[in-house]
Amino acid sequence: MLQVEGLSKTYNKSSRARVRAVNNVSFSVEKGQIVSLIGESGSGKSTIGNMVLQLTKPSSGRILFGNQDITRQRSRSSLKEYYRKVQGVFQDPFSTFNPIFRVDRVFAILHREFFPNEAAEAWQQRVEAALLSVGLTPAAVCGAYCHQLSGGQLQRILIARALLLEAELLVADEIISMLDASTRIDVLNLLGEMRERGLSMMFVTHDLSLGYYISDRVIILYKGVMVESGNTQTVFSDPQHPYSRSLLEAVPRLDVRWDELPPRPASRHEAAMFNPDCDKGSPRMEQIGEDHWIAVRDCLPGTEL
Amino acid sequence: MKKYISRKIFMYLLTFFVAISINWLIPRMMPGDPILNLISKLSRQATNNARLYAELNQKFGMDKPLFSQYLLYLKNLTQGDLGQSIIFYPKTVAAIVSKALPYSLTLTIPAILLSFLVGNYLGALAARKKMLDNTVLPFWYVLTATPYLWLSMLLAWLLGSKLNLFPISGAYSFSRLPSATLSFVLDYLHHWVLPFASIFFVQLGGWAIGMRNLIIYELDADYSKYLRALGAPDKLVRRYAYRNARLPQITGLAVQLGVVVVGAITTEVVFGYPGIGLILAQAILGQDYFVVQGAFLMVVLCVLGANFFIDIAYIFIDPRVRHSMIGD
Amino acid sequence: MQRSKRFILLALAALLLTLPLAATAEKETDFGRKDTVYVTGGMWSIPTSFNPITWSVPAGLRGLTYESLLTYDALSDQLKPWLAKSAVWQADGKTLRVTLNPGTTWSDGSPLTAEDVAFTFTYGAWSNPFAGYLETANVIDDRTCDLVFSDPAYHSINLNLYIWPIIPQKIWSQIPAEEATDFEPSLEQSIGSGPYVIEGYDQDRVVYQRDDDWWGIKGLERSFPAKRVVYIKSMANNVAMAMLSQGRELDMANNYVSGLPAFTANNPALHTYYKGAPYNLPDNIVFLMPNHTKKPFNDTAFRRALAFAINTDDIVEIAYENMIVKPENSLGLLPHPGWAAYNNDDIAKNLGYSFNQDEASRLLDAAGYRDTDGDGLREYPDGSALSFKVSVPYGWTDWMDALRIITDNFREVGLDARPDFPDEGRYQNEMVKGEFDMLLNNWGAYRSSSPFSLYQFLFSTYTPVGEDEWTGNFGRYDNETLRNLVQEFNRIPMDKTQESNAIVRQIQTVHMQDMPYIPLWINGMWFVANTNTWTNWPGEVGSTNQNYPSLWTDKLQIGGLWMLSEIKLK
Amino acid sequence: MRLKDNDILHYALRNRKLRIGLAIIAFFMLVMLAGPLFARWEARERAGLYPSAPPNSTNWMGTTKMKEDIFSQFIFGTQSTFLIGFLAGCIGTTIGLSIGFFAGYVGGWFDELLMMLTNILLVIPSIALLIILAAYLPYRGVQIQSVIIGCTAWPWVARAVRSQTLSLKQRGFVSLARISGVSPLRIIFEDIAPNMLSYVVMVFILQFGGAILYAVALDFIGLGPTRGISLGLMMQEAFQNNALQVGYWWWFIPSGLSITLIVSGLFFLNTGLDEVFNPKLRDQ
Repeated sequence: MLQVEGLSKTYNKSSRARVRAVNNVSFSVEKGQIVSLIGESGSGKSTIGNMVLQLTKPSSGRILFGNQDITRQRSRSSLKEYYRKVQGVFQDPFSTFNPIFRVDRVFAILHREFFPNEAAEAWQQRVEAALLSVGLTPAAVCGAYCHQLSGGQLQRILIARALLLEAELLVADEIISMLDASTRIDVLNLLGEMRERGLSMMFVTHDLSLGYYISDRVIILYKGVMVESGNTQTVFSDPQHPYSRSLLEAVPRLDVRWDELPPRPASRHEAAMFNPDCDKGSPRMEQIGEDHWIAVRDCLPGTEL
Repeated sequence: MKKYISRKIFMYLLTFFVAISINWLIPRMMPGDPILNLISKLSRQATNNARLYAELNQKFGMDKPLFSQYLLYLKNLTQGDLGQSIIFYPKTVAAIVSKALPYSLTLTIPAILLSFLVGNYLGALAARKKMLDNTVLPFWYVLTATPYLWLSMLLAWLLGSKLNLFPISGAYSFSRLPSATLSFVLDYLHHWVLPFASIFFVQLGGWAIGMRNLIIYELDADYSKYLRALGAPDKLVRRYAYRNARLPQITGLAVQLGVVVVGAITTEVVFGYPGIGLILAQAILGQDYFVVQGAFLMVVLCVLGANFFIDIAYIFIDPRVRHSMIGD
Repeated sequence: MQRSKRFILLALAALLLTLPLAATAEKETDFGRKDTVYVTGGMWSIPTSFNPITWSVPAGLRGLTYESLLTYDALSDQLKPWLAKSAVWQADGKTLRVTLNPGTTWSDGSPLTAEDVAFTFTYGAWSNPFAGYLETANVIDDRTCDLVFSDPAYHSINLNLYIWPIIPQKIWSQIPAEEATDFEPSLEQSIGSGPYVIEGYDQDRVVYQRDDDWWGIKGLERSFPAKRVVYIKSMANNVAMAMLSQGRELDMANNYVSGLPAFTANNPALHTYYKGAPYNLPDNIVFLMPNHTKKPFNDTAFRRALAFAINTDDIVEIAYENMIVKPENSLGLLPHPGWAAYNNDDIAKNLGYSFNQDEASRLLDAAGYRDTDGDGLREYPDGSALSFKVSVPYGWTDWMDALRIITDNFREVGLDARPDFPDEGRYQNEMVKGEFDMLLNNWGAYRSSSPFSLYQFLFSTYTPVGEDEWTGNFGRYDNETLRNLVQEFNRIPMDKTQESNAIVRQIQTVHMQDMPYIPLWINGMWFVANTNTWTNWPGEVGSTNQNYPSLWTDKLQIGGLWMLSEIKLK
Repeated sequence: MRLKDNDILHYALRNRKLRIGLAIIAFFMLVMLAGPLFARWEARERAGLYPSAPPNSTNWMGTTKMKEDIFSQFIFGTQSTFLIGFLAGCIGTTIGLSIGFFAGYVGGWFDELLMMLTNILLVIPSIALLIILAAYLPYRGVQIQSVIIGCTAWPWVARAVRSQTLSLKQRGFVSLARISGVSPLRIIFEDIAPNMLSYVVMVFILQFGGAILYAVALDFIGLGPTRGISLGLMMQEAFQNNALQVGYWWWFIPSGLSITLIVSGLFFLNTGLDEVFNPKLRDQ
């Protein structure tokens, strides 16, 4: 349902420090699928999320939703149409709510913007149902200010908001990173339930284990470039790209002592990364297994790797 | 970086161009007729005025179509020709402005820079000592709130007329003509004290208050807390806070330096100090658009110059600015 | 970092301080206090051009550096010799024979001859006052020159004999006449014949230095005690006052100083012409000028009513703190010996006016200006609303105060009058173009050798609206008889006072009956001196210096020069 | 993050600077509102028995050279001066806020354009505008003066508001509003503006005080109102009539002192509010 093709974002405020936040990224999200974008901070994963949500304009590339290139249509009505189907939840729940209003204002805005014809009472009932379905007591949250609620409650409210719109795709940007451990699992489980209902999800995270836990497919990003993507199981069990490998190895393992880790053989790709004779431009993706892709660089013919 | 600077330069040039165009337009939007004013200055004899009017109209280029007047203005501007004054006819604007400019600059630049340095120092001091803060801060508020000219007049009256300590008019004694001698410089400085003081004191308060607030903010910033938690001496923490607090102050300084030319208009009037402000005050009341235009040009140049300088300087002083050029 | 910043600052300050020095001379100057007389009040702008034949000359230039043929004693009404020993009308009534004093020289030592006189009055600059009147100038010999007039306008010519400066032919003959007013002579080119030469100048001053080789020391048996005269540009009122009271760098001021009566009372060193009220000699008359092209000012009854409504005593006592004389009658003449022969009190008594608001109301009622809608303000006879404004340039504080009194007076008789304080430029524009309601003006109503100057100012011209009026009939009062009378007045020789007065009586009768312009008050010749260094300033009593105390432009020739030569070191 | 309402009140009441500022402003408000009940004459009415009289039982603050009652002038002058500050403050703040918001929120070339406009207005001194207006207007009143000051004083506000908007724009609730389909105008006024309320209040107070001082300078160089009275005009008239030199202190002192007090009162108020809103600045 969502196809991202050759998406790039360059911030060029200064010619010397021209930053390519996102470089030629392509992937797709199918209906009912959870796709995780995984990478360290600065890898461009949030920028991709923002571009999908049309909060940031891409420098080049296309974002197709239902076969329509949404980067080309920016009229208010088409935007609204898009937001009916694609919604987001952000990292910091406390800043996502305007501190001077009550939290249920977010529902009132939805009512005003998307369902102006619905009667207030009917709407209220739908809001309460949605809140209940994300595990919140309507009475406890309605009328409260955001500083009076917990982060978990706030994120649930935002999920309930997406439910009310009957969104098809949810862009979840680090939504549990600021929650404490006990609420994290609740929110994660809630997301799982959402998938059961047919909601697709783009899950943006720096947390490998989360990505592993929740997603069907993963995309690993490094400095704005996709380095490896594929089926979650495949990628996690057999990471091919040197960056993915180091990322996975950096996760402490409970079963093996640090110094007992087996030495990692250098891969062909790793060698290519550091060889000056190899292409410094954006790598191309090469399929190396069933639903398993990896970024490779082209080297000059005869280069010794 | 090069692109950043060239883009800045482009924006500044554009602003300058628009500003001087508006500057040109302003007199032309006036209903009256400056040549009439000039004639009434030059002659009260009716006999020759019609002829004179035609002559002067031609001389000032008023008989040409508006657009070619504008082109002429731009062309003359590139040659440093700002036209001819009306109330000081036949002096050229360039001659008047260049004669007055040094007086304004020597008065206001030291006053602004010194009040900036001293104000920042006092502000930083106040931020450190609660007692000082509570006693001196209200005084600064009052100082900043005092109208320049009222303070000037009180100073002139008290120190000039009553105590006879300082002269109250002119840039140097009426018993002198300028000469490159020590006694002249001393005389010049003696006249400089009162007008300088009246600008210095009023500005001092503003800088001090600003610095105090900024430092208090900075001292509460995370990096300060972290430094303190690391056991860094207070002195070091304050020094870092001071460095950061200085930056917004410098921006303010750029703006102040920009209005340096006319900033002291009231002070110059009160003390009869022969700078641009005094000329401008006369030109405004005498509707001498050409002199007003010339004086404004100086303001435009100063504001833009100072801002540009600070913009560029920031790249070197403040790593955050360098960084912010990158982020969106 | 801190240290380098401080260093930069100090260097910057030092650099800046040297800036004003860069453009100036090497030699050290510090005028001795006892050598110098410091004056202010005459110079209102920065010194522009030291060109004596434009009208915006730096004060003192005409008089101190460039001399006129004669001088006029404005106190005793006598023409006195200066460059010329005499200027006598010949029997044909068209030829004026000018005889120069012996030994007249320019400041470079070369002789000033009749050639220079002839050149001055035939030079084609537009500012030449005799252009249009003068036929030829015949040089008889080195000392004698005949000015032959095609149209002997005696009174005008007389005025200019003591005002207009003689210029050196050798400098000005090189300047094309049409460029004459733009010519900015350098100090080397500023060759005058007067007792002082220009030593230097800056934005706020001109310094004149005594020429110890001046021809007049022998030729006029006159000398000037002060080695230097420093003209200081008019400064803020309070500064002038403080400097006057200190007397350190200011000896005399020719400006209006508010609060002077209270101030002189506490400062024995301060000297005014009269010890008490009115402190100052009368110098010029301020007129209220209605615009005759507008309703209701085209109605004579209305104008006369206005004249009765104004309390001129309040203007003198409150706005001017009794610093000026009260007018003797309503003719609008200066109490001045030169004009005394024309002070026809009987006309003033029979036709003139005095402050009487009942009379004003009666006149207005009679003319049909009544309050018909009961709002306390009068309407036009047809019932439409009547309101007008009276203009004075913003910043002329004494005039603004006076105007407030006048408009209050108008309101007291039920007229909706508002004071209007436009900027000077707009005031002038409206005045010259005739676009005002009413305004106050005194341009040509100054002390002179004949009231012709006054009537020329008020009544000699008529310009319809749409053209610019420069002389003084700004209200466009159209009365051809009066215009002809003024011209006739001008053509009667100066000494035939009786014949002149017959014409002046006719002028005054029309003036009082028609009241085109209403004389209001008589401005003083503002004069305050400090006696700490220089004494024997002109004064009513105890002074041998009986001269008109003014150093305004073109007033040195009517007394200022004489005054400067007769002050004494304490 | 957010302080509870009663917190703010608590700190507001305990803040000494705020209390001083409020007391001064309240005093002048009282003068302004209750004063006319005691003012027996118009500002320009020649009401006194003597010109330049020191304070006495008839003219409580003495008279001017024109026999005007200084007490009445003080009352009505304070009114005008507040009016100038208030109107100019409102106009300057409104324009500055709008331009700052839009430049900051919309960004891009729109931002560049607005900031260029702002810079040009910073560069062209407001006296230039005054000259034009002075020539066109039949007279200059207090209101016109404040409109002019307001129309030329906004660039500072615009600059400051723009940078504040830029930082608020990054906040999550703006993104949320955007993906809720809220229009930019609504976002600016409903989401961004209320979050800057305390800031706006302080900007307004500073503009208020700045306008008063600016008006005084304009009065002084002869570009003041040609009609009506203000504290600045009183000061200028006292100055032109040598009140201080001659010793008419009752004419010279009240106007300047009142302006100083009013403006410093506003400054106190501003700092006090700053401390209440920003816990970092608090004394405690």
